[in-house]
Amino acid sequence: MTTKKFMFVNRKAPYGSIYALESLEVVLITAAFDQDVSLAFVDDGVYQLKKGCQTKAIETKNFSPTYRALDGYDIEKLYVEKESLEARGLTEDDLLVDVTVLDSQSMGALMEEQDVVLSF
Amino acid sequence: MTTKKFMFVNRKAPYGSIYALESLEVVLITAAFDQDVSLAFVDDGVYQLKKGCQTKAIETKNFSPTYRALDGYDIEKLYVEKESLEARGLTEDDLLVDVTVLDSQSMGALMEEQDVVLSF
Amino acid sequence: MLHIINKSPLDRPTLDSLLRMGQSGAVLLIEDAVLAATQGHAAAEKLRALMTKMQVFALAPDLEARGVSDRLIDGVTGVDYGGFVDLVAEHPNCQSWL
Amino acid sequence: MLHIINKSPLDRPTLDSLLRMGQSGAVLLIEDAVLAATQGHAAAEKLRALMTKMQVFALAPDLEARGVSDRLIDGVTGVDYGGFVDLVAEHPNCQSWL
Amino acid sequence: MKFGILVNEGPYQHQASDSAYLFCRAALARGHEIHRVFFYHDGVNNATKLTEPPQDDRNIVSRWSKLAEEHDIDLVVCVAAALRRGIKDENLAPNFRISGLGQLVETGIQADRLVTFGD
Amino acid sequence: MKFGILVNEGPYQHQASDSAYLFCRAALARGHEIHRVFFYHDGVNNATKLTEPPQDDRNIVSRWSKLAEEHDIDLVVCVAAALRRGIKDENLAPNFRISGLGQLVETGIQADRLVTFGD
Repeated sequence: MTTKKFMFVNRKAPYGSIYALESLEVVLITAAFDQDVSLAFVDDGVYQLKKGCQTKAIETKNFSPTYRALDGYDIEKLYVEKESLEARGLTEDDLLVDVTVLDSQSMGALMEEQDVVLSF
Repeated sequence: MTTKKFMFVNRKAPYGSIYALESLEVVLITAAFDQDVSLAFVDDGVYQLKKGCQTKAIETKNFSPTYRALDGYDIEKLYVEKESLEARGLTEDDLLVDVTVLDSQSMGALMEEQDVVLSF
Repeated sequence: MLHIINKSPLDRPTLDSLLRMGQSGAVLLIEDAVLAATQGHAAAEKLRALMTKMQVFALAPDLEARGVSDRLIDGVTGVDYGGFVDLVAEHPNCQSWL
Repeated sequence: MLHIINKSPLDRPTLDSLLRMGQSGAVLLIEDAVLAATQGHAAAEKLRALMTKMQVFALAPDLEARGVSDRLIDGVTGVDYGGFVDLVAEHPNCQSWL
Repeated sequence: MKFGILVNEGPYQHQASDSAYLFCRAALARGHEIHRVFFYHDGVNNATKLTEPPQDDRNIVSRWSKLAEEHDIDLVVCVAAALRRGIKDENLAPNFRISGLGQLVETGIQADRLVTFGD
Repeated sequence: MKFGILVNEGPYQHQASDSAYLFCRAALARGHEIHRVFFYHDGVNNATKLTEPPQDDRNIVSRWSKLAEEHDIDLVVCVAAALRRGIKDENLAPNFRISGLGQLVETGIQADRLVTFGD
């Protein structure tokens, strides 16, 4: 089967809406199809990777552990926009997985290289 | 029946979503219950009153005429925030009905006086 | 009046709208809006400006869900859902800025 | 790359995100995003900045629906749905900034 | 105190329905009354009995039905919004009823506070 | 050229489904092929046959069914998203089918372009 470059652009905070959770489901399936998968976290999407999320009091499933499991599916290309982190007072240490931090220009250049860009 | 002050705060552009249309439906019913009805148009909500909307090419019902009909239901308190108009390059002449233009402070003061505020 | 804001200040303009129009009373940040009340966040200055005229609260369960409970800025009070109910009851009217 | 934006620049930050990250190619404004391309609008300056690196298009049916067809700023090209299809076909890839 | 609740978004996609539910439960726990929960716009999608979420997730629809059962709460789905979105008696979950927008206005009049949850 | 289409929002509430439909029709008019339309998130709500919009409004659901009929387009509803939101075979509109997310990935691979419509 053809291999294409798929990028998932995550721009929304988790738990306020379902996009982050359902994005993860597509990411896992795309990897199962042996495609070249990248995840980009920009704007409020960077909060999806924040350590220490506890959803007990909102009685919603905590899907943070799934980001930790991505590695096991050979999904290792996680990119975070530097400017988005900074605007939110976050640093790499606040994130629950290893990521590559890129400046806006580099993130944009990476997007241009993709065959398929899905934004959730 | 008790008469309460109902204000409908419209903050969203028309046609990109259904809120403006469904807001109008509640407004008409509220007037039918003989309540004190006010409509506030702020932020992108001011576009709901823009003259000259033509929805033929997007094949969606044009509900602009309903704003013109409000008068017939004795709904006459239409308030538009001045700052919202200005930020969008609009003036009172661009609007399809007579409104009262208020500055932000006056609009906020009017909101405080309400019994029920519905935001769509 | 109790003003309820539920969206991130970097995703929607509701906090700005409230800053312009809000008069007095209190603001409760719920859902993604709680992110505004975290240290180092670009909206923290706006929140401080808001505090000069209103009391500011943030819903603790939503802070916890987003992993930011330990970063609440000074002057913002965390409340649980019971506190949310009390805030609505204590104010003569309320408005959700949607 | 064709960048598609569908939200009002005074309601969502996608135009700002594109300004930061967008490299080249074209931008198509659809749905409420077409409001950005109107004379006197607060976002018009941002759109002009964008034009220094990308071509900017706006979907005419959406301009008409919002009553702003006659206010399109210079340098923005109106296209119909057929033109939307052509833009997608002409560019090697596309991205909807949701 | 008597609360009216307005829910403008469907289940799962946005947090609105979750927040509204948790608010109602907390209000009841405080001894307040929930006069009515009105579902408008996509909020009508909270009333489909066909929903079947994953086992490790909450069932938003049945949670509303159960709350209504236990506390005798009036769950009203707007008929016009529901027809647009395919919610009818045949797929309506228990303890919801379909009625007109007048029910929303009535809650606005009769409740001491009307609290809106949306997007 | 072969287009894949992704629709992330339900009918009426947001313009996404309208925009996607008009895009498909224009693409077909230009002689392109629509490889598949995939409905994800609240987009699955486009597939309920119970919808009954006012007579002066468009019927978004039946419009999709008809387009699929006339141009042999594959309309696929994500099964996991559909179960959460109460879309099942019993209320599925004609010419839609329920399947897995693999169908979305496959369209991404096989189509020349994948265009997303959402909120």
